[in-house]
Amino acid sequence: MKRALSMLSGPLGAILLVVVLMSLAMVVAGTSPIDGFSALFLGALGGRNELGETLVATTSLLFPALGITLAFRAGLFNIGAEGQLLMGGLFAGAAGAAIALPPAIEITLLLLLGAVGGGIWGGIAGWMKARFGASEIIATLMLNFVAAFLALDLVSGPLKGPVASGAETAWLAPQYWLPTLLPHTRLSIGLVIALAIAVVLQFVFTRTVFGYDLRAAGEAPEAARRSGIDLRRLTWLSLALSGAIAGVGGAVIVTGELHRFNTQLSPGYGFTAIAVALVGDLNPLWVCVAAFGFGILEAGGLAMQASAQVPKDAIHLIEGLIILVLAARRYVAARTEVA
Amino acid sequence: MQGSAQPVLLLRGIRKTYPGVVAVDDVDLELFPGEIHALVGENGAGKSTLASIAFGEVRPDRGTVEARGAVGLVHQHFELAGRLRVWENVLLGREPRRGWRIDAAAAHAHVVALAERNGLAIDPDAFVDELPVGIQQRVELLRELDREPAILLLDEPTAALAPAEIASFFATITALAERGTAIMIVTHKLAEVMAYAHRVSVMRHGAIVERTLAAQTSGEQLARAMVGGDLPPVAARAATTHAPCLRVADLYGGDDERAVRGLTFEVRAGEIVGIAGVEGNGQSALADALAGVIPYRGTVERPPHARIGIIPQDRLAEALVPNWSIVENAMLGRQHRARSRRGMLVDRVHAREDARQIVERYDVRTPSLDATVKHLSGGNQQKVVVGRALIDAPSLIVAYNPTRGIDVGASALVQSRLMQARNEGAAVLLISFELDEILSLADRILVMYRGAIVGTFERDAVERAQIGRLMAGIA
Amino acid sequence: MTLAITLIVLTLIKATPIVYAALGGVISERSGVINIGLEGMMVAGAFFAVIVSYATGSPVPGLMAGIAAGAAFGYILALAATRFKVDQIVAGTGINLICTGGAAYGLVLLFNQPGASVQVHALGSDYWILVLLAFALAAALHVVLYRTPWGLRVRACGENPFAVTSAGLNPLLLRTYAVVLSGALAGLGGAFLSIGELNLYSEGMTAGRGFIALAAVIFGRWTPLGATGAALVFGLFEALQFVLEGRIAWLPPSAMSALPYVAALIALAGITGRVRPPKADGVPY
Amino acid sequence: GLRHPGPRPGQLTLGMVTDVGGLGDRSFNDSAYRGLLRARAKLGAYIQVLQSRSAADYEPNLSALTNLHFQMIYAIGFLMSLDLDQIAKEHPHQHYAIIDAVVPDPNVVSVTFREQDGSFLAGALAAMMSKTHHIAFLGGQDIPLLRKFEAGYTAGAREIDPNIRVDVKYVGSFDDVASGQELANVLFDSGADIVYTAAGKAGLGAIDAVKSRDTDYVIGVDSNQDALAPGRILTSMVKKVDVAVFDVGRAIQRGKPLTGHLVLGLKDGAIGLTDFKYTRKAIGPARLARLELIRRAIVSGKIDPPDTRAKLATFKPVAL
Ligand SMILES: Nc1ncnc2c1ncn2[C@@H]1O[C@H](COP(=O)(O)OP(=O)(O)OP(=O)(O)O)[C@@H](O)[C@H]1O
Ligand SMILES: Nc1ncnc2c1ncn2[C@@H]1O[C@H](COP(=O)(O)OP(=O)(O)OP(=O)(O)O)[C@@H](O)[C@H]1O
Ligand SMILES: [Mg+2]
Ligand SMILES: [Mg+2]
Repeated sequence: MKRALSMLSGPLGAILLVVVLMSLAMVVAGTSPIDGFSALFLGALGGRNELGETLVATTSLLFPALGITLAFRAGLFNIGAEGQLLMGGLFAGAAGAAIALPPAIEITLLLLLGAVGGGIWGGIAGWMKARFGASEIIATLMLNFVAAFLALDLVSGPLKGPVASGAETAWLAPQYWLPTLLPHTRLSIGLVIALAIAVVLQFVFTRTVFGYDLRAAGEAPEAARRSGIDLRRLTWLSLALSGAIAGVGGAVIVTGELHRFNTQLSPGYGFTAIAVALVGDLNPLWVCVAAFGFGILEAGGLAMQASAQVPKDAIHLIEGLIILVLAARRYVAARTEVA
Repeated sequence: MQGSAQPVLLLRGIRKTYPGVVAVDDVDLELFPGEIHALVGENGAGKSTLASIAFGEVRPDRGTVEARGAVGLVHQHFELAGRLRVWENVLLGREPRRGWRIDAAAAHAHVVALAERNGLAIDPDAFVDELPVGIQQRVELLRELDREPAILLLDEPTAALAPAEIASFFATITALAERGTAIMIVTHKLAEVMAYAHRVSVMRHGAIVERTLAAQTSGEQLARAMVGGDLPPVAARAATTHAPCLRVADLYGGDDERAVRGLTFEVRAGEIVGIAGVEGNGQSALADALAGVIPYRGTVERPPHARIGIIPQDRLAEALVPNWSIVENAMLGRQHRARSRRGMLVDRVHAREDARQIVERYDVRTPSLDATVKHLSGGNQQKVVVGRALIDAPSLIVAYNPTRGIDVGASALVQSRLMQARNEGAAVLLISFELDEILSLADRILVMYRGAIVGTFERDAVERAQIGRLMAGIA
Repeated sequence: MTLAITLIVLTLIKATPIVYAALGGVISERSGVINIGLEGMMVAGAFFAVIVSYATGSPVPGLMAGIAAGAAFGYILALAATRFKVDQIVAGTGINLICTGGAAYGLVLLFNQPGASVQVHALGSDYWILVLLAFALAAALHVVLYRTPWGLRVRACGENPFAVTSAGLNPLLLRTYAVVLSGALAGLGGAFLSIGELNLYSEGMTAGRGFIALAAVIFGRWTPLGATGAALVFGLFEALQFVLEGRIAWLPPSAMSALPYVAALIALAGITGRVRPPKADGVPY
Repeated sequence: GLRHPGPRPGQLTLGMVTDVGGLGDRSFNDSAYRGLLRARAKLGAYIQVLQSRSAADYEPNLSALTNLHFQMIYAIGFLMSLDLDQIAKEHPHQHYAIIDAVVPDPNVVSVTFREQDGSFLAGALAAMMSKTHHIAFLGGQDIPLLRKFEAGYTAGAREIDPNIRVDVKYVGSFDDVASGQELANVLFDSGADIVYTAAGKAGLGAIDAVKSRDTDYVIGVDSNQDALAPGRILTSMVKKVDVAVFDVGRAIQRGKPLTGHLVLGLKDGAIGLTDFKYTRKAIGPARLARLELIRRAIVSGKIDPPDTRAKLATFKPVAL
């Protein structure tokens, strides 16, 4: 029994539990679990193209998850990554359609503009918190909606591409597309940028004075204030940086996958990323691992819906179960240690 | 008095280990109805852990706890609901009712009567988190007193009480014991032990190393038993030059109840200025204004590049990041100083070196430098705070009850370090509710009452009785 | 009907589901558990209300089922937060995903069609009772929280669960009750959407109202009446948007839709002083 | 590659990519899917549907089906037109179809509908039935596609009653059912007694709203929605995306793939009103006869319903 429990307490055990639960659900639905799961995994890892798609989803989740990680570590509850991602994408898309510079310069500029767009959006919430003491939870949440409507208005009107049929900007010329990482897939070097940001973030947290201040503010604000940290400055700065990271993510989607800005560029990455950041324990390196796990689910889920008649959002069910089981696992681990 | 009575609390073979430490090591202890049992020992000896085990809050690795009757515990770091009123905290779980609703009037009256009966003045309608630490302590005490448990465990209940309050507190405790309550009290104030306790147990390194009747021992004997030797002598006062350092003039600030109202004084280099007073007379406002964390009116002048070392009043909330290691905490407040950084990076070598020095110089009992601060004993946390404030040889030190919760041995050490700092030319502002501490350290004593200074005494012209009267607002 | 009456009626209707969920948020957070899962619990309430109304052919059992489903997910959150000591935000996020994903899956399983359920028996004009009930509950919860022993204990739990232990009570039990109640209220809010206002479950029908409710909790400073007031303000702006739609030609169409959120932001900046959550909100015990 | 049961050799293979509305939208995605199901039943086709969660999914979904060499790949909805254009150029030998948009590649058949035809009829019927001389249009989002519905409807109403008041509102979304309902109520309360909804799932809210009203009507859209509130849905403006999908598939099977731009309207039977199963009595033979006259006028080209607001502004009722 004890052996069994300690087996269950590993991450493998957690995944096993989810598989059992999901299999039950599939049997109820009249699908063979073997078919369902093989579709999921083959769809996520079964080939170069599939792996590419999984890593594309990983990348799209990783940027907002890292942004969220930064804010959470500073004690700021940023649930506005979705809006920040969108604004980053909007800035990059609008500029990319309008400006023509040498490719390397332009691509860099577009990514920076993405950071600016997301940074402004996060910074507004940060400024409101620092200046008026407004709750960042509400501010970032509301700004999500505002971003969505603002983007819709802009790309339905002034920024609308000449031949665009939906609400989207004009397409970027191919020389401004983010270089591909894995040939014959949509995977761009955005993944490398995301991983680099993760490493930098980890370095900032553990090695820099700014990171020290940020973590102090997050852990014990009163002690931090008395230690000479300017909490107001730190607040707006953290939220702006957090938004900037998510914003680069938006720019990567625009320059790397979509090649234009479209209001529907994210199926809710900014919200799923909250789970990614938390499952990754707010540690940038683990967040990368968590993002890959969620990437498998996102990409595999799409494949699963194709073979079994499973609706596209049903993958959330698996994601939710995994989050709960993984989180509860620590408790089981602690208990078996005592026993 | 235990005579033939049966023990109401029986601890047998209790052992509790934490990673790297044996907090409680094979302890047997019994409490009899009607006795006041003092538990003393160095910081980190395992007193709080033992009390928590007896209360049932912490599960021992080994051993049994038998209690006959309800057990109450007043925590060292008390557990109150901050944004509830005093009476709500005191009567939580036993609210007087009228029908299905709480009878607030009855509750209020009940707490007023309770406070009066026990000589602990309190405003039942105040919100707990707006009260100074010392008064919060009373709330926790009142809660337990009102529950009248058969067994009452008190973990440093007097650490934040003024001398007069301590006397009335012990009157209450003694009366309780006389009515048959079994009382165990953890304290570092050996005078209290000698005056009020019946039996004493001394803990060292998790074990009880001595059990005796209070009548058969003395304060010095106890201290030696605790420390395992003689107390270190406090450093001698040396002659210093008195260049001006801190000048405060017409200082106003703080919230109404406990504000400072027109403070004017000076602390010169090489002197210790003691602020004597009863808690709640504006001391927090003064310390916060000097730390620059509350808005104030008036002048605060100090030399342009003075390094300041601050020991705040609430170690867990104001001075430490509880989830961090000693090393990380050792830098807090110093992280922007040249020594702690290399450009934008944290200087990890110096951080560890400084932490090691604090642990060594202040005898912090910890399994390692990387131990999480919240897992240290209360006194050891305090030592980290004190050590950090003094490590950079600051030219100005603001110390607020620096030895609160620190054992006799370590207190002597801390006082010694303050004295050394003074001798080396630091200006020290010592705010303390322990008149003895002020009397032994200060070169000059200012008595604070209702936010203003009502008396000034030079070291060689101290009149203890007069100070006491001024503190009480009588003179 | 005049425009003003339309506006008032619409405001009440739009505010009602938010009021329910926000009351749930207040009670949960007052006990020290952050309920990010409100949205999911609303989805569960909306979905199961429809299923049971479909199965029984009557909306009242549906309503009960909606409440029960919300409560069940409340219990899961409580269990996660108290017994398993899972980070509350993680648990709430997980519950949101499970509920939205589960409902999507359930639609296919039960109705063999993705997207939306078939139409079922709804409360019809009786849903007004639920509108009134929401506001009555707000007042009742206020009395319970501030005037009864249970309310005091719950609030103490949210401030410092250890203080509750010291007083000889069990904070885990108190929190569990509070969070289950919270889920039941959110479930009722969801059921109001699906078989009160409408007569079917459709994916995305809660449209973030659970999160708006969370905002209302903060706006209302963690008090039942405050949160209700905030929910009414959100309802008003939603209603305004309908009444004004098409009337102000120079405004781009989606600017109208953004109105409630922009208004909330401006109000947020206008609220002076820091809003402080219960001290132990989100702190595991 | 994906492993799945896969088609038998020689089996007709049809693949479809939905837009972000996805299956269950009660609109063209569902309708197209019905066409695919019919192709499976009648033509023995092997079918596969990929749903898109975001705009970034269009391209990979289209590519996935392309790599699997489906004989015909349907892109459902105008949102995908540019993605399809790009992929179609890269795979000139692959056949594609797009609904509701025009993609000018030789290997793509574009299918659009003259929604204005059916909407015109709906508007005319509404004007004949209105007792308050006040009707309304409730759209999903204010986009060109929906303006075809709006313009045709308004023109049809003016054809009958030049002074009629036609209120126009947009929900701002195709899936916010509750908002659809509130807006319909607002329109009814302001005096309109007939509301034409073209709002996807959000339109279901309007249908719900009309259930508790005895004298008002809703006109449904896309599929035959008449049975959702029998007697209270005057008719539905049906757009037979399923027929088009089926026909395109059958042409492939027969080896004569359709190409170019198919504009399907009233005269092709791809657009029209339902058979008034529940409302025939209430409408009465006189109005039905007049409606039939207008229908013939549209088929014959005598009436050309406007498909934009600009054309609506210059639209002159034709005296029949
Ligand atoms: N939760 C914990 N985790 C790890 N170590 C702990 C924990 N609690 C206490 N300890 C360790 O147990 C030992 C005993 O601590 P305890 O708090 O009982 O000391 P104490 O005698 O009350 O000291 P003080 O006089 O300073 O309050 C210390 O070394 C402390 O670091
Ligand atoms: N809310 C309270 N409840 C109980 N005792 C208190 C409270 N506030 C202060 N005291 C105590 O009452 C005594 C006087 O403190 P108080 O705060 O009243 O001083 P003060 O600020 O000088 O007076 P005042 O507030 O009237 O100006 C002190 O012993 C203090 O510890
Ligand atoms: Mg202790
Ligand atoms: Mg005072």
